[in-house]
Amino acid sequence: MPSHILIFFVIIPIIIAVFVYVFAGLKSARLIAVIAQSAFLVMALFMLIASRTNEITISVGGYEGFLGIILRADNLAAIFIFLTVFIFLGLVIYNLRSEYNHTDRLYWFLLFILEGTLIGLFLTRDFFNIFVLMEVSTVVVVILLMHDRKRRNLFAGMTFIMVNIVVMQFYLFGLGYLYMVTGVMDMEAAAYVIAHMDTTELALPYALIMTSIAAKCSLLPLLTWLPKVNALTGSRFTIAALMSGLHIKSGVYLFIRFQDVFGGMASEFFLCIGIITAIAGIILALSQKDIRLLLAYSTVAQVGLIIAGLSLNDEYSRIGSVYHVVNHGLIKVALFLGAGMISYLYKTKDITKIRGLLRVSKPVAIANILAVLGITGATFFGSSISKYFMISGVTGALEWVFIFINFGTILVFVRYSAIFFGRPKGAVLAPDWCRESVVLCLGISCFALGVQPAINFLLNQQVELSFWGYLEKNIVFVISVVAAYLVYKFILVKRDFLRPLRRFDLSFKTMCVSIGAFFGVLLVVLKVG
Amino acid sequence: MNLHIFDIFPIILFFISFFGLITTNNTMKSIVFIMLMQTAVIMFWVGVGARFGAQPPIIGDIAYLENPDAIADPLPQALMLTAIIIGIAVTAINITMLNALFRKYKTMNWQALQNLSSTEVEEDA
Amino acid sequence: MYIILGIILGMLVPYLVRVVIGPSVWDRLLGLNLILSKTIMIIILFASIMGTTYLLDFAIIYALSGFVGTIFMALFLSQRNIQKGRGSK
Amino acid sequence: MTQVLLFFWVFSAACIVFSRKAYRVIIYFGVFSLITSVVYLALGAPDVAMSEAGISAFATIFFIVCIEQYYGRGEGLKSEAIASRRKIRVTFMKFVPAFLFTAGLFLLFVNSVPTGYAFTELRDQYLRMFMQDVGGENAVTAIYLGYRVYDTLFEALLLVIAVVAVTHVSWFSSEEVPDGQHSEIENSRMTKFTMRIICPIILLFGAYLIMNGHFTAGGGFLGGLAFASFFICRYLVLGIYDLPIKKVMKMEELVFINITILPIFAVFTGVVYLVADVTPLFQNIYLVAMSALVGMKVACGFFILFYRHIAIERLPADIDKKE
Amino acid sequence: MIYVISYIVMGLGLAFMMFGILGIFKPGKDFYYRILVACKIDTVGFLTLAIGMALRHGFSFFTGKLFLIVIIMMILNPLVSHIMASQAHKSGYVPSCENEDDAS
Repeated sequence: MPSHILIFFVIIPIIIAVFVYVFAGLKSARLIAVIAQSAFLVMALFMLIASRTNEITISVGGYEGFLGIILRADNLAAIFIFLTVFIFLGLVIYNLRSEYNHTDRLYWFLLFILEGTLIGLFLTRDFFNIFVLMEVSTVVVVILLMHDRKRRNLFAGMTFIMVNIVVMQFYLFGLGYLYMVTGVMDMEAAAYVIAHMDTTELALPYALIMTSIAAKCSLLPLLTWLPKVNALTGSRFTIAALMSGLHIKSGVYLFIRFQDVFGGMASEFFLCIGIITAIAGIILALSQKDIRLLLAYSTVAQVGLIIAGLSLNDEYSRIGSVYHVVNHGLIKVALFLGAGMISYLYKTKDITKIRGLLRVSKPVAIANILAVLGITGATFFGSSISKYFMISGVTGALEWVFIFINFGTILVFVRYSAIFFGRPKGAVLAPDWCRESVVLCLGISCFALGVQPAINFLLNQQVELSFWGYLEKNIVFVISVVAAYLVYKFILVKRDFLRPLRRFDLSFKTMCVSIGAFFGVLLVVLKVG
Repeated sequence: MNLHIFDIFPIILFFISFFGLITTNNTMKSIVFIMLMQTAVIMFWVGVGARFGAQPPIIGDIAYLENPDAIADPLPQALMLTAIIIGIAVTAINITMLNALFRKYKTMNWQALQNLSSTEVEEDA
Repeated sequence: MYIILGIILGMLVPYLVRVVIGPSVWDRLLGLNLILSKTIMIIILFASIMGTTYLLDFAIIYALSGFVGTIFMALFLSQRNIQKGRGSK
Repeated sequence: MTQVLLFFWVFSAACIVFSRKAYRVIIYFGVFSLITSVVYLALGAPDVAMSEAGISAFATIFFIVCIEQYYGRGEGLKSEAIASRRKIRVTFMKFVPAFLFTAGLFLLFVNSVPTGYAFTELRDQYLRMFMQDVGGENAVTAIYLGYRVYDTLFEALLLVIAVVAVTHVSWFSSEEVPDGQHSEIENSRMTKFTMRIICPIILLFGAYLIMNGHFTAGGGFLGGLAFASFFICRYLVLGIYDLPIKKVMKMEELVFINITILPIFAVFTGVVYLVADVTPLFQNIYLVAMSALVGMKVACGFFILFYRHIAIERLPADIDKKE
Repeated sequence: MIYVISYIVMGLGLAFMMFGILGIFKPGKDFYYRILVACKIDTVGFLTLAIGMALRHGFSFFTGKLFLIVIIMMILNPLVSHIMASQAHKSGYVPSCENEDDAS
């Protein structure tokens, strides 16, 4: 039965995880990991192909109607799952040779469980199951962040988990109202009921649920948690790559799903929030010196851009945003893994002290350059196409806002790409071929996503690029690069006026206040508009 | 404003504990308040289930035969069983973290903890 | 039957008052203990009114877990200098 | 009656929020969880009420262990006359903005509460179908172990992860309690004697709950909690930390693998429903087996959580360095 | 007839508990006095109430379970009071004017 593949896709990683934790030694754990991840990749590919023609659906246990939990793999879910499996395969190979990497069985256990939960999150159509899976993934991520016993930062981890629990209570409360109003726990059924309902009835559940999802995406009021946990002293670059590349994308996925369920309520509000988040993320990224913080704030900015693109209520913008999720996931993983190698080679995380990467390691430098070109939206890269589609739905002044955000991204990465040039100072270690190849593969895949067949295959839609429009965008891109370089050379280098923002941080109480404020503002917007 | 009597008390408790969260300085109290918040939400769910009648959904008793419409909704109860276990598990993790933090810094004040741990981060960098 | 239930519910008020006003830890614990036994009585009355026997399982669970919790509180609160009312910081 | 209880409930919660001393929070929390579970009972949710009652003892123990750190471990108090007690001046001005903010949110919330209720269909469907679909007489257990066993799986997984997390996050690096550690709690002979009578009752009761869970309220989770509270009583009697945490953790994970595998063969592939046409006995066997597994799992998990909190979190600080 | 008797017995139990409430609020008395009164009277009140309930239900499964509860309560309730009083004594709690201002 082909539809049972959905259940096994979630459960098998978990069984493997527990099996590895209980029985396997370290070497066999690595072997099992590689074999299993390759098998998962084949399965995900199969699912991606199968879901092109029609959706795969199963009610767990074969119960009729909406009595049981329904799993469904449509094209969107299949894309996200493929991204997940691909990134996990990269991570596993990256960690394969562990001479200087303290991977133990606990690490593999948590990695597999996180994979299972994320796949479950993308497959499930049950509201409460989403709650359970989000809690599990939060706890797993917290343990992963504190994996290094000696250098872990307990305080930030505790703040992270507590804020997440508070946010999940909002979700559960909203779910209660949703269940009260619609009487079902299934997404499709709820969407059907909601389509025939008065929108004022739905303001409260929508506001409660969206507050929690916005916090999961680290939108405006809570934009510091992701960089904060990424820059924990004990956390690794692999975990940071997972957080930035994948874990935050689960929030974006839920955002798409819930906007579909509620029929796109309050999309103007999320457009504004997304744009402000993007600009704030760029400004904070420009002020950072730590390489992880810079990349993490850049992630916040890109997620803001994606949310803004999704809220445009335009078919092409939506396609572009979904495609940008894939692009950005791969690019960020490549960047973070590359940054991990760089910080290992140079023994520092300060971006102003890293110079001359091209002389130290050609593959890492090439992969990083590819990723940087990808994220800025250079010609022929996947990201340029996704941004092209995203902007194609915008007109007027809003278009200039999007171009400005892209200009900001370019500015951040012009600053970042200073690490490629110059001469390295001090002793530098030799890189590991295994990691080099992974980073290089990821960098090349960023490039490969810009090919027309890849787009059509992934999105299952025949998209067409108008030649002149694309050329126009590329001219804008070139102009932005030149302008960004000039701004960097003549303003940013001379005067460090963003320095006060470097230690910008929110305490737990402030985070709670901002959750409440976000909820209140969203509710007011819904009631007024 | 159209509130059922079972709704109003959980909502009040939810916001009382929210008030506690944004005012308290004690980390342990914050954990307790989060637990209160969870209990408020669970109570709300159970109240939603009992809107039309509060007979326990255990058939085989005489209750079902007398008045089948007065049986409480079993689905929220089953979901809330899960939510309760999640709550206690997460609370245990939080408390363990707090214990470890307290051993290290000898304080439970949010602000003091934040200052101490951020200075440690700077030393590390 | 309902009258007795109401009276016992009303009795919760003075015990709650005892818990709140103290004056010492032990008085509060005593109030907690009394509330626990009243709760068990409420459940038994409830079971009697509904005519079901499974509710009596609850009384057992409450008795066991509640009293274990109270014993723990008593043991731990006594041997520490909690009564001084000041923490180490 | 429910309204009166709900009022007490909110009152005791307000006591928690507005109490100024940390140890009072625990006592208020005990009152709060007691009243909570009675309200669940009054609202027709016996299973939830039972879990809350079972949970409250464990939550209390966690908080007590935490608060003991806070106040420091002193010797028993002599008759202390605290000479001068500084009157703490409550600065109400500090709380006014927070209060206004919360009150505003509350009013907004209350003003936009939806009015429609539309949930009886699913309830009726569950109540009509569950006896033939899953079996048993308790609809909640039927949903918990039948219709939504997929959720239960992840919940069990969360408990496994919580145990791993507590072990990993703790300040103490070793998993086992170091040898020669004893509790300093001295119990009178009367306590020990009585607890010895109570222990078998608890075990019997837990077994009863597990076996009977699909007919009345209770089930695997409650039985597991009862078994775990057996260990609390054992600790009260003996006062030594001699149980192997590591082995129990392994056992918990093995049980978890069984919990995942049993539904795969029974529910996900639909075997139960093929056989169910022949005899309902198979359904009952599945329910009891699943209850027993969940019970074992929960018992192991809560035993570890309790034991770590009571034994390891309370160790003196210099023990970790000796290792 | 048996119903009337059961109500009378249950009323007696309630009356006992009322006296208990009076006991714990009697002014000028300390903790040890309160726990003595409250524990004894509470147990007796519970016993009386249970007897009334048993009379009401006759010889049935309900009464059997009730008997089990009564046994557990008879064991546990005095035990808890004993532990509380002994721990209070052991911790050196002496009720006096200075200690009373713990309430605040």
